[in-house]
Amino acid sequence: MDPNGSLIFPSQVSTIAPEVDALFDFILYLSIIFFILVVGGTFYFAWKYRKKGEDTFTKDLSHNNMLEVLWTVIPTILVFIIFVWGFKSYMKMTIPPDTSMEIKVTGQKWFWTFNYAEGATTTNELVVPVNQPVRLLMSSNDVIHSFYVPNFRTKMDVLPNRYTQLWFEATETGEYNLFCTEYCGKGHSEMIGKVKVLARADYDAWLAGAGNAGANMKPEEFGAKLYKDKACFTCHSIDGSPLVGPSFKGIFGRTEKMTDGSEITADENYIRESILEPQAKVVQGFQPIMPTYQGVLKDEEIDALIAYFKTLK
Amino acid sequence: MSVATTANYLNAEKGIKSWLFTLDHKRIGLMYLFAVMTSFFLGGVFALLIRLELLHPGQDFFTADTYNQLFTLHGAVMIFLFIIPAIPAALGNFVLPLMLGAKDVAFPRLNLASFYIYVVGALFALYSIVAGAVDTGWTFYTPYSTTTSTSVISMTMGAFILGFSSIFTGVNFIATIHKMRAPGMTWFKMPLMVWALYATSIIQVLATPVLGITLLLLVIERTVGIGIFDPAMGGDPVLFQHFFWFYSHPAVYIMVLPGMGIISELVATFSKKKIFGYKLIAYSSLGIALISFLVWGHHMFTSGQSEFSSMVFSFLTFFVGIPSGIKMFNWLATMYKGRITFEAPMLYTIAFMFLFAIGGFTGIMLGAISIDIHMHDTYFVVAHFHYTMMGGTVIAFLGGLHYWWPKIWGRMYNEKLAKVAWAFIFVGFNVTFFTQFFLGSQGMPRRYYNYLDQYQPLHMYSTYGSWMLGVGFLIMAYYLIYSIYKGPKAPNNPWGALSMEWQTTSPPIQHNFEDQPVLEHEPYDYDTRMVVNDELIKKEDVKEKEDINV
Amino acid sequence: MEQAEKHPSYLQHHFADMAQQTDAAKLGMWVFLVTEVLLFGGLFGFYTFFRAWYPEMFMEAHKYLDVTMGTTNTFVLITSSLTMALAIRAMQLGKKKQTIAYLAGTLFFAAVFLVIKYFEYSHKFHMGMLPGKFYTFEGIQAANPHIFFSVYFTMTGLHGIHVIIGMIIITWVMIRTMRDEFSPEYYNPIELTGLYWHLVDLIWIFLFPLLYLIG
Amino acid sequence: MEQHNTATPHVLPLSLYFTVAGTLFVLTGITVAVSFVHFGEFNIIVAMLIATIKASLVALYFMHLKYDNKLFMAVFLSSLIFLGLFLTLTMTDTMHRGDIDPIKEHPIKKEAIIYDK
Repeated sequence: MDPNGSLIFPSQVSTIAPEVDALFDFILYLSIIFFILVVGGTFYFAWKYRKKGEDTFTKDLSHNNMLEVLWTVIPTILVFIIFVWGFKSYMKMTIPPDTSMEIKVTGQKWFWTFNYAEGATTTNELVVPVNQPVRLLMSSNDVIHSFYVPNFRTKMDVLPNRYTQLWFEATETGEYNLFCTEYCGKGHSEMIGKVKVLARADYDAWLAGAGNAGANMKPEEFGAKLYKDKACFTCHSIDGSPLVGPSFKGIFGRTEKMTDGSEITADENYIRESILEPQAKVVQGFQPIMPTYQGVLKDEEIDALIAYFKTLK
Repeated sequence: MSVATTANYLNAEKGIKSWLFTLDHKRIGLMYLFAVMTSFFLGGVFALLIRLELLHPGQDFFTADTYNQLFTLHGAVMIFLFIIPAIPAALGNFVLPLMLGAKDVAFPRLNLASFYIYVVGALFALYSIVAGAVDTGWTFYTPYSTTTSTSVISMTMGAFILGFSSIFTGVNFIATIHKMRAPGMTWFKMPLMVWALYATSIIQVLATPVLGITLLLLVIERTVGIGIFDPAMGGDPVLFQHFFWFYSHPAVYIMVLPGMGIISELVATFSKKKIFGYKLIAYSSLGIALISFLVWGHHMFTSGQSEFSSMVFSFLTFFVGIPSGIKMFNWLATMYKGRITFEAPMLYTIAFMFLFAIGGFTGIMLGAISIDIHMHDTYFVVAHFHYTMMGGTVIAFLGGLHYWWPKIWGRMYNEKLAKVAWAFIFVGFNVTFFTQFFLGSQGMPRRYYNYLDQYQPLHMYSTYGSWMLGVGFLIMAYYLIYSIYKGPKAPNNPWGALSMEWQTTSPPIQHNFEDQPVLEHEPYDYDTRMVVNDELIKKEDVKEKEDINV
Repeated sequence: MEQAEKHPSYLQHHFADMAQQTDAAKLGMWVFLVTEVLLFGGLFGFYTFFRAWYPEMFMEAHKYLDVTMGTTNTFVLITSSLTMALAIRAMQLGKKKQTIAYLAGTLFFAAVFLVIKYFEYSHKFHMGMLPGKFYTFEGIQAANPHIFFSVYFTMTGLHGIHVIIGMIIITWVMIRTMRDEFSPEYYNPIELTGLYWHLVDLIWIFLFPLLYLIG
Repeated sequence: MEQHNTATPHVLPLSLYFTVAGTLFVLTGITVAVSFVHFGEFNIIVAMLIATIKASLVALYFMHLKYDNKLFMAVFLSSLIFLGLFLTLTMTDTMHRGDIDPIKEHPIKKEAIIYDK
């Protein structure tokens, strides 16, 4: 499990996490007390009043108003306390502070895209500064997804054609898991990203460099990086095995039969079109389910990917 | 089948037709029992396959698609085909008229119809496996369910049809309980199992139609694209979740309430004690039935519903825990100063107390919104509802099955093997699911085919537990089936219970009772009544046997 | 039990007397009607939520429903309810011929209702005011008018199916009446059919103003 | 439970049926007439009020609820109560989505895809 976390929870990395854990512990201790009372009582009575000897009539103990009122009223009071406590922290995790910075999150099958106000775009990697409230404005391009970072103790569904929001303030630098928790089909369990919490200075440096990430790389290297970063691997292998989509191995120059019966040789134009308008020509035997990368990939990034594909023989 | 010498419902009429067209509630109950046990076996196999795949991260045995279909089938089969009809339609059908001292349920033909509707629904659901299995999860959330290419329609139609079967059982039970009680049996002299079935029927009748219309609309949405659930069409997917959970949360209590009814019977019978707080238990059943309708939104805290809504639903959720708690305390108090014996049904009762307590407490945790935000759709929730559904309902069902087994077949099962199977199931269950609490609180999302390496050890233990569970159920299947053919003949009242179903023969005669029984003592009068070797001993007749305080 | 003197053929073996059988049957029917109310309740829910989200669209779209036809159908359905109630009354008094006549009347009005509904539907189909993605009509300016017609067609469609089922059951009890199966002592099936038919009427009583009048 | 022996039929006078049907006709006329007058949101209240009166008449007299076992009345009313609970509780969501952040109140794209040209 998480080496920094407890037996129950992963380490607390947001401002809200300690609060959630405290309420959990409170209920846990209460539960243990009541568990010992009820289940311990069951075992104790079972042993103490086990049948010893002959059949007998038993006592007429059919009710006791005092007791019955007690075990109705005490739990009622306790759960009321729990409700208020839970609701208070819920309000805290719902209303973002005014000082929050905003990042746009898009979920789609099966990766996350993050758009920064400064123009940077990342896939499956959310980079945020430490000790800074961050508000995520989220929507989905297809089905419902759910944005979940266990270390932050926050989660929110990402709906198509609706905005939802989620905010957090990370308290420690590091890399944390980001899961999709609303079932979204074949690649659901591959829709795992990272939240990278950086110190302020590192964050600023990263943001400045994020716009021209491929500047000092060879195109095919940059393409290989994009293949990983943009999570192409969820659906397209590079070892020849077909996943959700056709494999990229030997894709360049390969002739494939399309669903409409025509045959097409994959050249620059075809690959470009398939990235921007995936539904236009679909290879036979595959579902037309690839989302468009219009607006996600820049021209030079597409070129880099093509350069990378050429190396995959 | 049975070689009992006297005429009873099993041998009164012969031939396959006498079963297929029977109007006898006992035979219909048995056919249901056969059907739900088959479904349970299927669902169990699916579960074992799921756990097998999760033994290690990555692809081991199945592809992601197959895995998604497996967990969908496991959920849908277990819920719609097994757990909802298991206690009311199978056991309830058998014992309810007997407990009331009636010859049959109010509408025997409707009862048979409900069975065949169940069969048709089941065929629809199973057809979806052939036609390209559904991969939506049993919750059919839109817009995934409206866009996926798998056979969602046959599965939803199956669930829709099964809903009618459930409704008809509910209608039948309500009329039966109102109108068919034996002379002298007033409402507060009914066995608590009957109260539980009554509350269950109310939920079945009120909630199921909403699921029906929801599934119907889902089918229309998929075929015609009317656009009420599809955001691309101006609809709202969260609305689907409201409609779905308006049924599916109360459905949880359709499952667990009759289980609680069984436990009330068992705890009194095997403690030979008057049930403690009869009225409070009866009212709490009705209370649960009512409140269960007001809490569905706690499945939707992260769904994007309004914050106000979350607040209201969280508040109401806590009140459903209280009547369940009251029942637990009352059962505990019933054991106090009892004369407890430990036959298999009592062992299941104790297991129920243990497992359901855990299920209940974790339910309180999940009811607190801020904790639920973290736990929602993780293995914590999976573990929680398995503790309530399996640790609660299935364990109670097994207790009831063992309890009424001699009455159903006129045969006793092997008590020793029953204890062995119980131990396997109890330990195996905890190994399988207690580990999942930790998986969930550590952040492992549910419905994941593949997972990060850090979760591997706990997944491994969970899978080992599932094998223990499987062994337990295999042992049980062996000794139960064996007992039908070769088991020793059961007395009419092997447990010395006082409710009416034990006053007829084992197995009962065709019309249940020789003469219309009249209520002479209440179902839990163990302070003044005692049954030894099928013979009723009254306290006023036995002066020397004054109650000996143990 | 004590009713050993007489056990008429229509009294099922597991009931003690007629009162118990009749009461149980009626209770069962009422409980079933509850499920019908909630089945339609889901659709009323849709109406409510979407009307609250798109009030202008509902106001705009409902003008394209034919109030004259809707009103006529309301009258027709109320009349059929009346004849149904009178059929039961006639059987209570043992007037078999009257019962058959009233049941035939109910069937007739039900058929009229469906014919009018057919004309309404075909007009909508013709205009392209179809539910959901088949919607092609361009006369309504507000957002998403197809949703109104989705609601309209699902609600009236499900209601129409209930009318057809009702007609089948009425035909069945009518045949049984002709076969002399009923008497003032036993007319329970007609009574239950009546309850079902009145519920179909009840639902229309709410559908009509919601869809045709206030939209 | 068994207040009233249903084995002997309870026959209502013919005039009662016609009075009820007549009232239903008149009320239908009124509700249609009123719908042509515009009171704004008040129209809904009037229409629903009249519909409820009409429904009660059908239930009480045509369906004999007034004379039958009171249990049936309770059963029937329970369906309305639970329907009411369903609608009310769902509306705690549908009517309050924008409470904290108004951006969440409306769909991003108001028109459905079928209108994309």
